[in-house]
Amino acid sequence: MTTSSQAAGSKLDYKEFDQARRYQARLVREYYANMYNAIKNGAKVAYAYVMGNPIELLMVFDIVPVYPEVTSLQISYKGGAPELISAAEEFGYSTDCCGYVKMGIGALLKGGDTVIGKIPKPDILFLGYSGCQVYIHWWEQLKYLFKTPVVTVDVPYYRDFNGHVYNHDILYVTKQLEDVVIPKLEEISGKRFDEERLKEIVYYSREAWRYWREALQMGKLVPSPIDAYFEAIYYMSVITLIRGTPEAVEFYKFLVDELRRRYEAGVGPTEREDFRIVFEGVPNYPFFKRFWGLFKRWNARAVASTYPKVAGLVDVGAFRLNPDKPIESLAEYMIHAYCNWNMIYRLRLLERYVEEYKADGVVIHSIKSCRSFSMGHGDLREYFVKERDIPALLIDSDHVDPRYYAEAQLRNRIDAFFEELSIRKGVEV
Amino acid sequence: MSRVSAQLSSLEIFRQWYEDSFTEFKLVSEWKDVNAGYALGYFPVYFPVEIPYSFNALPVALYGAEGRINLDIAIAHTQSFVCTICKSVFQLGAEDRLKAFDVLAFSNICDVARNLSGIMKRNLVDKEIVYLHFPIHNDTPLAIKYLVDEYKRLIDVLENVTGIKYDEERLRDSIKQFNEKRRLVKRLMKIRREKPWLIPFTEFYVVVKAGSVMPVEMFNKLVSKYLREVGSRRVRPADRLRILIKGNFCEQPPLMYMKTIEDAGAYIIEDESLIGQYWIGEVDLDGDPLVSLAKAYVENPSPLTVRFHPSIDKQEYIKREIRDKKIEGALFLSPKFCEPSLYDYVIYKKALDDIHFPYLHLEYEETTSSFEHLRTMVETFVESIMFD
Amino acid sequence: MVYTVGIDVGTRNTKIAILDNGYELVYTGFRKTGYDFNKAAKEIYMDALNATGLREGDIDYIVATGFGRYRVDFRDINVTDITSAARGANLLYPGTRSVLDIGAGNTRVSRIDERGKVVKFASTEKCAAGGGGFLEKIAYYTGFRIDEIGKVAVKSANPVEISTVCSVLAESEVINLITQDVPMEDILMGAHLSIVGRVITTLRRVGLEPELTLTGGLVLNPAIVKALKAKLGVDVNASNELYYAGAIGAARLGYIRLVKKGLVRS
Amino acid sequence: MARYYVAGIDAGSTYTKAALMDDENNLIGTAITMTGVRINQAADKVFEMVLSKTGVSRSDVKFVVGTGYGRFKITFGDTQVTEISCHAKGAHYLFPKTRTVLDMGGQDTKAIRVNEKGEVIDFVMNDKCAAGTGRFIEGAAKALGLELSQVGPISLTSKNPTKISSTCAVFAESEVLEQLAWGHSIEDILYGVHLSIANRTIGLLRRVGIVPEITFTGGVSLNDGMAKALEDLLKMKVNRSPLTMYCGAIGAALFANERLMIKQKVV
Repeated sequence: MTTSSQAAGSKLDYKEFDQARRYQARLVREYYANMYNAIKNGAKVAYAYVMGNPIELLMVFDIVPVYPEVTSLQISYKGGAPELISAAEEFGYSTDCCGYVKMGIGALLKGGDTVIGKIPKPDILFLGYSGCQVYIHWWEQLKYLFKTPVVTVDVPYYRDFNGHVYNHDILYVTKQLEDVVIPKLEEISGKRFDEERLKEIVYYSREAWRYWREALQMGKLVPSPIDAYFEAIYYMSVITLIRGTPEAVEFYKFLVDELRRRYEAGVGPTEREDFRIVFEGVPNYPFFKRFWGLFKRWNARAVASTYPKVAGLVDVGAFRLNPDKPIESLAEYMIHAYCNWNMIYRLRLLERYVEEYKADGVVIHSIKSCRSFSMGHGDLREYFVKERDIPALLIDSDHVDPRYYAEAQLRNRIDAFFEELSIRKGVEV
Repeated sequence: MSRVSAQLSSLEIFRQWYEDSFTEFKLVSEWKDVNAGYALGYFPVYFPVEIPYSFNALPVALYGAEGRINLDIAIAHTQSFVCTICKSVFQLGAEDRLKAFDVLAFSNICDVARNLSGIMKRNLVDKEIVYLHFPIHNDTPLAIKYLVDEYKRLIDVLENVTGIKYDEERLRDSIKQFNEKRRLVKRLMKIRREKPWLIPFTEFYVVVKAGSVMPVEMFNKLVSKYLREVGSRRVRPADRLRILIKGNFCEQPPLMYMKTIEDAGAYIIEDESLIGQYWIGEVDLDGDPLVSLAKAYVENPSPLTVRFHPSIDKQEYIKREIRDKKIEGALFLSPKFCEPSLYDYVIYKKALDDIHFPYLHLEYEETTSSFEHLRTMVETFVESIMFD
Repeated sequence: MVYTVGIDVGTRNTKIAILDNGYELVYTGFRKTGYDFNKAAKEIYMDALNATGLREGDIDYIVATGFGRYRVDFRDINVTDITSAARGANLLYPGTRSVLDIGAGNTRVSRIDERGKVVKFASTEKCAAGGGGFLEKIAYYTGFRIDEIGKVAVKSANPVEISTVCSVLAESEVINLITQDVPMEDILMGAHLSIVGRVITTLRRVGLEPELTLTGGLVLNPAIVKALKAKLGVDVNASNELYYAGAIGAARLGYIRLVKKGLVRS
Repeated sequence: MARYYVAGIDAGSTYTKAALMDDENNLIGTAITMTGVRINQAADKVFEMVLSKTGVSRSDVKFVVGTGYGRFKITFGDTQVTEISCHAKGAHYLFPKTRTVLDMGGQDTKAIRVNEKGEVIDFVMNDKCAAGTGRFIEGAAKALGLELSQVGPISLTSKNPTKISSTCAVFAESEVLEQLAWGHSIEDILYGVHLSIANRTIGLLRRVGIVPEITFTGGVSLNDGMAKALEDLLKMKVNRSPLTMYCGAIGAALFANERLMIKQKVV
């Protein structure tokens, strides 16, 4: 507990150790500026998903990827979700449809006007399907609404309960990229495929993934210098938006360095580290800071979590990008997005986190919008509590729709969970 | 069994299998005993039933329990925003009511069903569970090759479970039987299209649902008999609205729900409730039967909500259906929380708005026990179209 | 003189209307339904005859509508309350093109033509249901009578936002607001706005066209009317008579039937 | 004679309850009042009520713990504990062999697993969907024109309970009226309602594991129909007593004594 007493420094001190978040924000701003610039100069816009997408390929053709999931979460973080959701619901989408889908479509129905600026219209819909069936329906809606062509990559579910990735899966994805996707992208962009450029981009991607993994694994330190959920959600934007660039590599090097400095100075994202938790599930964006606050007041740090790895399960070595075999290694990467794993494998992963990161308990946040993430959460909870005697809490709200966030209800459950953990751990609160 | 069957009308036998298909599966076990066979239960919507059948494994669709059992264990495992068919199939497994099945099969129809495969595996550790990935990239030949590889994986599982070696000829025979079955179901559908008063929807439903569980030869024989019976019926046609129903392809509305719709003044000319039983159509008997089965899926020109096909136009399709089948109104029935159904609704609805065609959207659950709201909505719908 | 009767057997109250010649309102009345629908219909029918001095033989046609329409054993025909409310709204406000009926649970919205025929209609989604029933609960928690809350709510200058979709959870939210000492009128107006927020989605789904007429149990609630105006930016027809829109419309449809059958000349 | 007293106040959505205890964890008295719109006033009132009932003076009460949804509003309280921890402790106090607690109140349903010391080892609460909560029973009572207190006893006379599967509280009234229209008797409908709520509740209990003894607490524990439905479906007895609705307050008082002990040790 010596480190925690050192940590009781003033707030100002911590700011010095919280530079990566600002750095990240700057990179995101630059990403948008570059995006708008490129569009102005005639670049084609591809709508793409975060999970398991080979954006490296789009970059080769100078096609600009826009991520409606990312714009939706940013809009809802800034309070702009309700009007877009209403627009989509009035158009005919049910309350039971995914909030991301409704926001994305709502934004287009409103001509792209949102609280974070104008969302560009897509020239193509890049369906690098991984882990989420709703993705398919989302692009299909846009295809009918705006007659936008879809470029499809079919990524099979990681479905074997014994951990095999079937050879025909990798072959199928690789062949699609080589035989169908690349020619289509050549046609759309009017550019020839340049394999050397792809190799270079994949190289930078690999390096970015490597340092990002190192940062995430620092959650194993006691106390953890990182909140591997709430903070990691900020940091993950770089791997999502601009991997494959030297800037991304620089950022993650900086992050690793900052975390190391935090550890040495004994500071961290909460005043002390009373509880170490593993976090599963999608965050709540409209009330992100308040939601985080419900954990902060108990001095709880997430030491590991799954959500920041939706773009790729980097930290457990599920995939390795290889500049020498760029397409095949991208195909493997695409299969290993978190939600593309079957429930047995997701459970094993969480179990591994609890052990390797010495966690006291598991917090599972379910959201109605994303059944891909949330279906099975009851079993995850049951497994930890009944078979492993590890306290686990299941709570629910939504990632973008503020109508499903009930703070008093959440606080009651979270407080009771930490009361339970306090007794177990003998922590005086 | 055949002795008993002789004394019963074909409809009574359908009823027996229908009743058996929710929670009991006693007839499935009996069939296994008599035929030294196996059984494969599959989650809707579509499954290549021909393959297990060629391994002497009875393919049975698991369409949920229609509110016939308590869902307490399922409620303990799934959140309230999970659809009811997932809950009831889980509950059947948790209560050990699926013990007749040697293999359970799932596929990528939606995120909930997909994750259910793993949840079933965790809770029924010893059960053989197979998950098939049906391709979505259906406008390339790669998809056919891929699906054949998936079918080969299914064959590996079946060879393991049954100890029977895969035999191309037997698969071809199986396809022949199921082709016949689908032809017969389509004949029933044709009668409903031309003279819907001859077969009430609820009866049609019982017959086809029975066909999703009973051995195919038996079904084919009985339907032929049943068709003769129907042909001799004298029923006065009623003045009712010809409607098309979409959205109920997986979780099934209770029979009373569909009856209420017809009673409120409609004839259900076409619906999707058991679409998986006939959607694949006629499978080619020439060449490699696995390739034929895969092709029938990948190249099938009629839309299926749970299959993404980049080059099929659902909007043109529904407009054509309305024209060709003289439909007067469309009902969209979405199972509560069923995202695929809710998304397709918007695509179809937009097409109907463009041609000013009347439609109504309603929600249901397989456990729905109140029908007054439904009756009011459908009656109003009928009143608004029929009367001035 | 042609007398047609409309009886609207709702889950809470049974309403009656008598029309003369299909347009002149002779009588309206209501009473509690209870759980014998036919009895409630009979009793209110007798009340109406007594009050107007009409005899059973004077009545030319009886149309039943509402939840208990099939139970009225002395009806000539029955129609649904959506069909009848549309006709009623049309008779009282001929410019009506959209009808909104906020019920205890379900809310129904229809778009109608110039004759009062329903063109398109929908009800709120299951998870977004709960109008009148929700307000009753809110009245209970805030300690007001149900007929007071609308009057208190309209005084609010800063209504709170109650965004929950499910009205049962919205109740919890209201309870929490009470613990935070938020002024009552702001909570109450927030509650009304939340109902209207849920309803508007459905209104827009059927394509809102003015004039908008409110029917059913909440026509006399000024806060609902204010909230509708605020959120939609259009005027709302709301008056005491519209409480009887279903019964009036049913009586009107009875008259139309008689004309169709050639029993009266229009 | 006790050296001092402690109190627990449970501010629930409908009722506020108080429990007074001496320094040796003997329950001295309880009191209950409507919560109404001013929670601090209700808490104050119920505290005064229990004091005057027991003749204990306010200054002899050394520690007050608040619980319930309004716990942060209890201005004279020394600290707050969630009602989950309090119900667990209270149930264990009343029935020491309790291993599972079911608390059905106005806003939430909770299933809690406790150890032999009455500490929470696991708990779950209903999720966002309010289907299957006690609220459905209120709606059913309303549809039938009955007082809430009549519902349980009437349902006990049912011979052939009606099957009711939709338990969304918003539609309770129309659901019940429709069953009535189908010709089912009131007692059969009511028991059907209790069974279907019990069924969903058992789903919640299963998440923590159903380990006897089960203690049924909260406002709905007073409903005999609900208790019977639970016992019928669980095929085991559930503990209840006139004090189970005070479980939260009793648990809070026990926490007060515990806190006081720790504080004294520190001093």
